[in-house]
Amino acid sequence: MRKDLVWLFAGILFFGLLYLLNWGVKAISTDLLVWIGAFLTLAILSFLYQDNAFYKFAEHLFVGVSAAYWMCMGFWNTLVPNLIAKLHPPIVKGVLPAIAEKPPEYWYIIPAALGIMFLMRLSPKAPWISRWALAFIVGTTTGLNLVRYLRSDFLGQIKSTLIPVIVVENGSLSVGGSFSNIVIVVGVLCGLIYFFFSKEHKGLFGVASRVGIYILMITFGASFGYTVMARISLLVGRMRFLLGDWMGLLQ
Amino acid sequence: MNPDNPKMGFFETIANIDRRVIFLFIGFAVIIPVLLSFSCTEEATPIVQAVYDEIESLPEGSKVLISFDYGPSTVPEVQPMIDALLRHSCEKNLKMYMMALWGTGHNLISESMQDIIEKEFPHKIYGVDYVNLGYKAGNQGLINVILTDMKKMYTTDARGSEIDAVPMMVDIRNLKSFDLILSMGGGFPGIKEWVLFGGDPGNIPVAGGATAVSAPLLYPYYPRQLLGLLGGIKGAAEYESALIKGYPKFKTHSHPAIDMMGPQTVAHIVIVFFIVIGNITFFIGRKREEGEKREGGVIK
Amino acid sequence: MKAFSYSFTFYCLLGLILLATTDGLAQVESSDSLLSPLLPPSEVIAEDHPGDAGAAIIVRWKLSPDEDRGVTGYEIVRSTSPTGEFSSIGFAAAGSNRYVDANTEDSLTYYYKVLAIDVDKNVSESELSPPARSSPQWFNFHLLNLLIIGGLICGAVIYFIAHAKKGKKLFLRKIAGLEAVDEAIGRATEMGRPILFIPGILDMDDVQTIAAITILGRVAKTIAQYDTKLNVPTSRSIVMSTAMETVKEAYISAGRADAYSDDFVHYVTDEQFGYVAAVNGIMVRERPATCFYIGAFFAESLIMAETGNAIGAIQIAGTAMPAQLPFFVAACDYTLIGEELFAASAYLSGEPKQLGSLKGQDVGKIIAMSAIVIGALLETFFAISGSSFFGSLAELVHKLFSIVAS
Amino acid sequence: MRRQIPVVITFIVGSVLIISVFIPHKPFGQLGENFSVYFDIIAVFAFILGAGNLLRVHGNRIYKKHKDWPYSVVTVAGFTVMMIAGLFKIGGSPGITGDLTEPGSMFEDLYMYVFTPLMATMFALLAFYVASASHRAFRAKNKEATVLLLAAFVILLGRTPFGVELTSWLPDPLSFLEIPNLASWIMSVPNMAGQRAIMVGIALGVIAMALRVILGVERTYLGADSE
Repeated sequence: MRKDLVWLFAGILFFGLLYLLNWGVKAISTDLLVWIGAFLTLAILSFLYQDNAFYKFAEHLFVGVSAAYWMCMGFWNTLVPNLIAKLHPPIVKGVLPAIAEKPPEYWYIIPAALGIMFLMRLSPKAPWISRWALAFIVGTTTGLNLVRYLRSDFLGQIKSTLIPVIVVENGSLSVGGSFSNIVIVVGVLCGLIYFFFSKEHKGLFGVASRVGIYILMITFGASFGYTVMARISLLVGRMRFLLGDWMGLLQ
Repeated sequence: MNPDNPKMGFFETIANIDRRVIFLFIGFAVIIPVLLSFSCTEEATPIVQAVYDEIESLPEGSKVLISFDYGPSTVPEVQPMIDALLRHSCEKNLKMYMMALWGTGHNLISESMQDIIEKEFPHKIYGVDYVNLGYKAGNQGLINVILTDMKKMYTTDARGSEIDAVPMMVDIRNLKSFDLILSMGGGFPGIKEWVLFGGDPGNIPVAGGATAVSAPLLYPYYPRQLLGLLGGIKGAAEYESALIKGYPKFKTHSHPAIDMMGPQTVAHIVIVFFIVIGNITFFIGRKREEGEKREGGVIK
Repeated sequence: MKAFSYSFTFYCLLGLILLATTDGLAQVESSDSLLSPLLPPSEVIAEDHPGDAGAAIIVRWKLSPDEDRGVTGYEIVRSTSPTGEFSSIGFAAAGSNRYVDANTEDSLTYYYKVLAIDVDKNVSESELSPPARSSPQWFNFHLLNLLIIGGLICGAVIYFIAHAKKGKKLFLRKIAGLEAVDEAIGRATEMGRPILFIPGILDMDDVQTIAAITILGRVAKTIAQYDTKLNVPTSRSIVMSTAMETVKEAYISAGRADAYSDDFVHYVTDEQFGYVAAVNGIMVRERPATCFYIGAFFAESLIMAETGNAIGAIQIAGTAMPAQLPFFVAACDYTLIGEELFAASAYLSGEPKQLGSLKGQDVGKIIAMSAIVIGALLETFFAISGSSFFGSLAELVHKLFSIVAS
Repeated sequence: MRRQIPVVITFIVGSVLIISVFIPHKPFGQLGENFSVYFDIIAVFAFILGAGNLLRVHGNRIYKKHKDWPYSVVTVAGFTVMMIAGLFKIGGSPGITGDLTEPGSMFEDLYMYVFTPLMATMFALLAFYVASASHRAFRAKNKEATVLLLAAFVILLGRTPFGVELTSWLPDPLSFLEIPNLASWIMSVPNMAGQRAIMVGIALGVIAMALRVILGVERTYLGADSE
């Protein structure tokens, strides 16, 4: 705890120094809410050094507030308009007058029943009923996703790969274009071979599978490299908040 | 540290450098350029230009659905794209329908409306030129529903008016009523879901902006299933540049993405530097190891 | 089946002919005269939009001959009577010759007109379309290809599941990440530290979460045999409830009901970063020896994996989120890549029926690969020779993998 | 029997949804979307279980004076305040009839000034982690790691002015070797091939797993193993 205070002091000193160096640009914020935001920002950043009391505080606050945030969102944006208002519109007259006049849609009794079934987990007598609701959820997820993935990720991606491996542009051979297309077709084929489960990766098959791994590694390296900049932009955003909104050091 | 071989100790220290030293470098690489307002210029790449050209080609009064599929955490990356796209759409007199698949997107719509449309284009009328449809839960399920019936989910707009009382909503039946879908965000649900559940089955053009992390993942959809894409802050900066090029009057407006490129570039160079150092020390370390092994009579 | 494939071929050929005719329509000669008035689009046809639940009519027309002379677009108007008042329903860009009116009542009959508009806002109106009415269909023929290919793959999977019941031994290649599971659990036990299992951050409406829960079940069964603490923080209430049930049953079936505690699985928050903040806290305070990250992940992947790396845990990750794979590959000891995630529960179960389905997956890969090879070859022959024979064959393969419903 | 019913439910729901894709006619065409709506409603019901568990875990810590119990008080307090602010729409002009996120309401203020900075900063930690991960992971340890390193390095360089300058002297016929061109080629050719292979594989994995679940071969999630 004492160590944490030392770090707090060092942090204040650092920002104080920055403030002094840029004296006169703008005054430090006098808004209490901005100070709260700045405190929480620094509390989270302090985790980079090590776990400490400020981080623990921020983390526990975050968990409590955000859990409630999503629950309230679910209540007001899903439960009230999409269930209660559908089953018995007059109830929501006080909160959503615009839709209180609509006719009720009684088939919404089904999700209500499923929701209650799911809560039966808490019942000492028939917790097994909650499995029915779960079975419904799992059935829905698997059924919907089977077709979706088949369509967009299987058919869609294969269709995009149906390309000529020799590209002719304006009547002459395009070396670059052909090379790129060959890499795409061979890359997809070898990548798929890498994923084969029931055949030993030996001989020619093994070579293709090795090529597949290299293609995957290029993919991973490229995606990683591409992302780095984005990750930094998030930090830039936070620093602008700390240095500008809070410290008043930016124009 | 090995006291008999201080040089080796040095390389070992560098190779196994405490991550907190790297953290410190990154921190300074961002703070200093932010303080000095250092910036760079950008040129639009084809994938960004495609989005610009599509909006440029839409006739006046075309309906554009803009989905705010992001949260405060990605605001620095996505908001500049939204601002630029809204300015462009306003300038082209397109009808803007704003909605959110993310709960967090809800507020962002009101903020964007205030900051861009109401402030910079005060002649635009709510309900005629733009509307806030707000957030609805359901992720891809929501897209699935509005693909066939928009008003099943949107019984009111975000301000609580009955949906059919909003003039620009009268002739909207479902997603197919729109000329272009712009999904901004890139997480889940986001552009991928719009392509899979909206664009593909409904044959509606989809474009969008994504955080740089999700952009590579969306490349396979471009250009057939996805018209164009702004990838990360760089994409946003490119769009801002394209907009300024097309409409020089926007030069005086804010262009946060262009401003943000400076600190990112510096931090980037720091990371490249650490990768290089990491590899050099790794190779020197390995050479030494091999040398030692030979001395010990073990040749691998 | 044979009859089916014949009818399919017929359908495809029919599609090709249709395609050819619409292309023909698009080729219009430009007019030379600049002074003549704007000419309207012609041959406006309106029909029920096929393969849908009704409420949509598709309008087609032949482009205005003045298309090249500054037509900026077309406006589509409709009425419920040929003499009634026509109201605008939408616009189509210059060069397009179809519009889907997705706002019709099945009980009404509609008449359409298409208006060409040019740069000077001149408008020229087409003849009236024949009457059209929308109606729902019982089968969406646009998805026939989906049915055929999906049927083949599902058939293969089901066949090998059924086949495996007969107990034929199947060769399966090793997956390093799964080989390491036992060792990783053993290590945690030796060190007397807990095992952390993160089942992703999405809800049960994502298949990856279902895969994660089944893997959790298998892993928990192994853990139950040791006296090691399991910690499963979840970010969704439904996932929490399901994971609790699964872990409990795993302990019971391992004969260690006594060792099970309801504290193993707990809910944190639905918020992605709130969840990560809490997981980071758990990692640095409880110092798990082994971390599993299995399921759907987003930006939090690297925050968790780097923190796990800093505390020296063995890390086994598995996800089908391609964007997060690079981070797991870089920061974890083992990563189950995409398809391997879904295969993992089958691998870990060791049941012949489950393993059989993997062979079915391989058949799917063979289908994919043959389609790519054949398609690419046909495209290549077409590109070199320009022969319409290869062109139409290539088009046929394209149609087979087409995903647009309308 | 209790174990059989859920398996039957999964089978029926799953297979009907698959078939319904091909039948646009009512009521099949709408089943998928309706069931998605149902899921969201069930998820809200399940919040009761989540909230109960969260309060139980932290309540226990406070009760048993666990090492970090004061922080658990923070969680419970934060949760309670936000819950009350949200459910009763405290503050904000129209009150209960207004929007949940009405500017000026307590819910919105807590969101803006507590939730937002925490979330954005947590996300911003990635800038640091991405640097430490690349320093450690991008080393030419073996062939695979070398390939990974090279691809990442070219892309990284391609996004800095420094990388652009580095190869701008190359003559025209070799312009394809310029780093920005090389970077965009890697992104749109080998990267795309790899992504596609992964995606096709995932699709097959999903199909096979969905079938195992629908056919009742895989039922771990129901806890049916003990029978």
